[in-house]
Amino acid sequence: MKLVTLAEAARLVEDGQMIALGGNSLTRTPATFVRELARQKRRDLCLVKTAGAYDIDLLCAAGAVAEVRSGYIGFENMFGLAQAYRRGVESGDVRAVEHACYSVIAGLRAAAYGLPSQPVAGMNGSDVPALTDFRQAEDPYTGERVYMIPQIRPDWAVLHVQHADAEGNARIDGGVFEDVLMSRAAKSVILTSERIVETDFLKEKPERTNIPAFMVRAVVHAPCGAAPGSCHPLYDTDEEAVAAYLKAAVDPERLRAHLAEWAERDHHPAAKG
Amino acid sequence: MKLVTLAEAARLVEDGQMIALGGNSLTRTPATFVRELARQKRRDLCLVKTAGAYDIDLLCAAGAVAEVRSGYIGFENMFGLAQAYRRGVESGDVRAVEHACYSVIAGLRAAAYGLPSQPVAGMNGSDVPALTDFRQAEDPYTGERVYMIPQIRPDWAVLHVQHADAEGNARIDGGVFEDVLMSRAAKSVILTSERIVETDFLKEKPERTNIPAFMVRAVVHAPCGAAPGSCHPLYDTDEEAVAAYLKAAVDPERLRAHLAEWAERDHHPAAKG
Amino acid sequence: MSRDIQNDVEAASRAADQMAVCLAREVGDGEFVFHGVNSPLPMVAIFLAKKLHAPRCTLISVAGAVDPEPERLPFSTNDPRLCAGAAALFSNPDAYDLFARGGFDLMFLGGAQIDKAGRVNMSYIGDPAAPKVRLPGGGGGSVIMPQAGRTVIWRTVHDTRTFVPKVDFVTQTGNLSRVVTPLAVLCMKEDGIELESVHAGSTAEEVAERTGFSLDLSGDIPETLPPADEELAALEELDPEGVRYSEFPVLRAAKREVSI
Amino acid sequence: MSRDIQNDVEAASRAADQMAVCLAREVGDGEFVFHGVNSPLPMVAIFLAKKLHAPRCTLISVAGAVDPEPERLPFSTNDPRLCAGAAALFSNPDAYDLFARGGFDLMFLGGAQIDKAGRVNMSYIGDPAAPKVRLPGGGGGSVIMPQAGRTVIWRTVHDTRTFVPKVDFVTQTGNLSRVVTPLAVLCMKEDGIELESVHAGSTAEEVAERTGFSLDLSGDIPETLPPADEELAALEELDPEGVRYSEFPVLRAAKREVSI
Repeated sequence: MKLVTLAEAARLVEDGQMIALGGNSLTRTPATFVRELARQKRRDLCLVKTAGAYDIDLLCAAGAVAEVRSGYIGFENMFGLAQAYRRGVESGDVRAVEHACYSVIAGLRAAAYGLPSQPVAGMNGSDVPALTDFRQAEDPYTGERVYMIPQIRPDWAVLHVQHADAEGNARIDGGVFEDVLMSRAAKSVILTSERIVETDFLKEKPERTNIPAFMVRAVVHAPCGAAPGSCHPLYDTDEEAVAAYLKAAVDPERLRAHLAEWAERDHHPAAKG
Repeated sequence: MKLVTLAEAARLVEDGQMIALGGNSLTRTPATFVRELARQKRRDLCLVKTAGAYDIDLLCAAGAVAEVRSGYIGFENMFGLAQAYRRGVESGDVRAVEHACYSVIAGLRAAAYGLPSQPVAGMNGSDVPALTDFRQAEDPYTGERVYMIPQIRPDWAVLHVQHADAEGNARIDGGVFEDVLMSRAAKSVILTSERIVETDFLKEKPERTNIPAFMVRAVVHAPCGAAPGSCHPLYDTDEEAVAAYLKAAVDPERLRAHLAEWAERDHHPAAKG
Repeated sequence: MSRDIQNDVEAASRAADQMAVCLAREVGDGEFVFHGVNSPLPMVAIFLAKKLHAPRCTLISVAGAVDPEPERLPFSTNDPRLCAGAAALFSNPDAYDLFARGGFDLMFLGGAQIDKAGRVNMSYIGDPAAPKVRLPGGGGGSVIMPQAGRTVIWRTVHDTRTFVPKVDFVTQTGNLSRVVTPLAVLCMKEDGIELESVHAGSTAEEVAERTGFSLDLSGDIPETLPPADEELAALEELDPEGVRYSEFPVLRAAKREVSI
Repeated sequence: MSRDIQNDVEAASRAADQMAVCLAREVGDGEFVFHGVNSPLPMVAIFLAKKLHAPRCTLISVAGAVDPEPERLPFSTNDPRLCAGAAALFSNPDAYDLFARGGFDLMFLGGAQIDKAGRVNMSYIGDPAAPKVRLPGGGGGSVIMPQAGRTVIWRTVHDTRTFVPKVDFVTQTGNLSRVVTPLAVLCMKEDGIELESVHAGSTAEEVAERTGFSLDLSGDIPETLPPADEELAALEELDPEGVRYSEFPVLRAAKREVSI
């Protein structure tokens, strides 16, 4: 039984640890979990994500972040830049480790494959490798010089899914993005899940289980756990709530209010563990 | 519409090409397709598979094979060694490119990732790298020396699946083995399928589509297309038929009889294209 | 709404339609094309191309599906509704791998700064070590741009802050084909970016003035083929909610005003 | 059945039971263990361990599932029926990756030749360039053996063709813990493989004679702990069809004779 409360699961994460966050942009991100980390005042986290928005920005706004390794952090046109992330980087509080989405994937692959680094095609002509100190190796067959991305081995992959059992077997509906890879690259996995299902439900179609229980340390029952983002096919992005967050993010007082306002929903009564 | 007859699909494969064969050992292998290649007297093929049995052995028996890249070729205890493969290698007719299953996977990954070679952990102390000329590269971060497996980019991945539509979208039930990776590594894919389904059936659960149509050149309707091997959940291995094959494989005349005997089943009337 | 704002709104709407049509014309039938996050105009353009001249192009989007058939186009270009009607999902790692093995003919990328040499900045304004502005980052751009068959950059402002002599940081470069803006279509030549055509309502001189590097205006610069009636009708049918307008601040503001 | 054959059958059956039990005892509770293709004894042993002392061990098999609960054990160890009752499938590339990042405590591997230094040949008898016998190959062995927490080799014949001074080809080596045969349990010490215990019915001298490299017999070599009644009962319940016997030619022949 790995089913625990949100507060218990968030306490597993220690200051200074590296966390890969599942989902993409405003889609199926572990928003409830991220808010709880902020409420618990976690500090000095290193966040890993190909394309992030609310999750990364909120933790930056809360002062929880030392470093972000990502390809893209921003809200889309409707909302604009990720202001808290931007401010954090510009002030020097947050170290932006410049990546392409694919180099994040390569770094995660290196970890998943037990390798010190993983080659990646492309990046020719870009200033990204020099800035981030991506080094090249010579291919021993062709002599070609290829960029090697150093291993990214997060302490935790925190993933929001639609279905999980109490042991941690998880099924994702819709796009998986980098979630499956993150589960393999990380030392352990924390799941938040829309539904807690019987294991027998997953046994009917074991092909659809994306994450096997043995990789998972904790499971939290978190209905609407990706809100204000979307979670296919259950709910769409709540655009007003995202806009409200963006106003809150610029001011510590209003951010506290935002976190407090969501606390009741986040600590869902069903999520007792 | 990519639905064609077995004979038409097999004619796509040219002498001397490299083919990755899906499934594993006696499970979900493209047996019908392999027999048709033998009947069409294809020559000088290079076969790629982590763990093969009937499929590789039959093509060796038929004189269709120049090279095999694999980690394991053999029948299990009930049946013993793959005699035709063994004979081919021992006589020098077939070049055995010694691999571990994982180095086959690494070579396929190199192709799928557009890389000249892919590092692989392990192999320390083994004579395999020296025999096969797997070279090392120095990791640019740790200085560690890692074996790099050169790209394996088959001309075709030939995969037997349970469900495919006429366009080539395919769903696999049960273990996928290296099939999904092979579909990405190969230049193109030929599918044989137990059932030809409506595309709408796959649209209900697009998460379960393992191979998207755009990768696929041809689809063959091949009920029992993995026999005498198994195809979950439809049929188990026909042990008597495997034993009969092993007797036939030692003699060209009896092999011809084996191929003729299966021809009627293979050219299933439903498989008109 | 004041007369001035109304003029701006009309100009921006025309520019958005012209840009959507120009981007759609880049898509060849049978080609493989990808769009990423925050890419409303390319998304609309690809569906427009599929509807008109490129029915057999294959779209893979960051939302994770192959050739989806969404009931309506969402404003977010990685909205999960963009997987609707697809027969196969396709994860982002899978899509990036397909780029890496040369499987895409065409990619649309944004650019905060673009220079004459066709280099694109999506990362930092100022010194990356102490940036004036931290931009979102290039997403997959730095690996995609050298790998895509060709890349088309779109940008909804055309000014000397965007088109600069030298970008502050090269996020991505390579295989640049064209740049589409509200004023013009530029194209990559041997010696760098040049003006290819100017949209109705602007002039080559205006474009040159609003471009921070030199353009060769000596030849005959044609007018961009304006949207055909058929194109406009298809666009309206495809995108009745005006997703293509969402990249223009003046149109977002106007929409808010109208809805109030 | 002749008296001689009957004696052979009884001896082989006892050896198979002893080997299954010895292999099962290698599995620690809570450990991660994998078995590959053509591995009936390890497969039976792992399920036996799960039934007895290691209920919380995690089995991932080449058939592609995590902790399956098959109704009956199949003769082929990558039979798809070995995925029955699992809550998650796990592909072979995924399993090899788990080895590569150090996720497995224990692996069982076969060996056609084994030498004193703990090197294992599954590839060639004779010169690999012109082999006398082409063996099946090591499967995943050459990457797995250096990566598994420990490796246990099992072999159903114990003779000087198997245990050789120097293997003709090193398919795999590293992290060798024990070797289990019909006669004995051997273990890897600092200076190479030594005899740990001898099964009932054999002697240290017999083992030494049938081993092609020297074994130190100076100490007290204990008898292998024979199968307990509880172990035998569990084995019979788990494997009524005798999958564990299928690796012994004499038992396969006997089974055929009986079924005729």
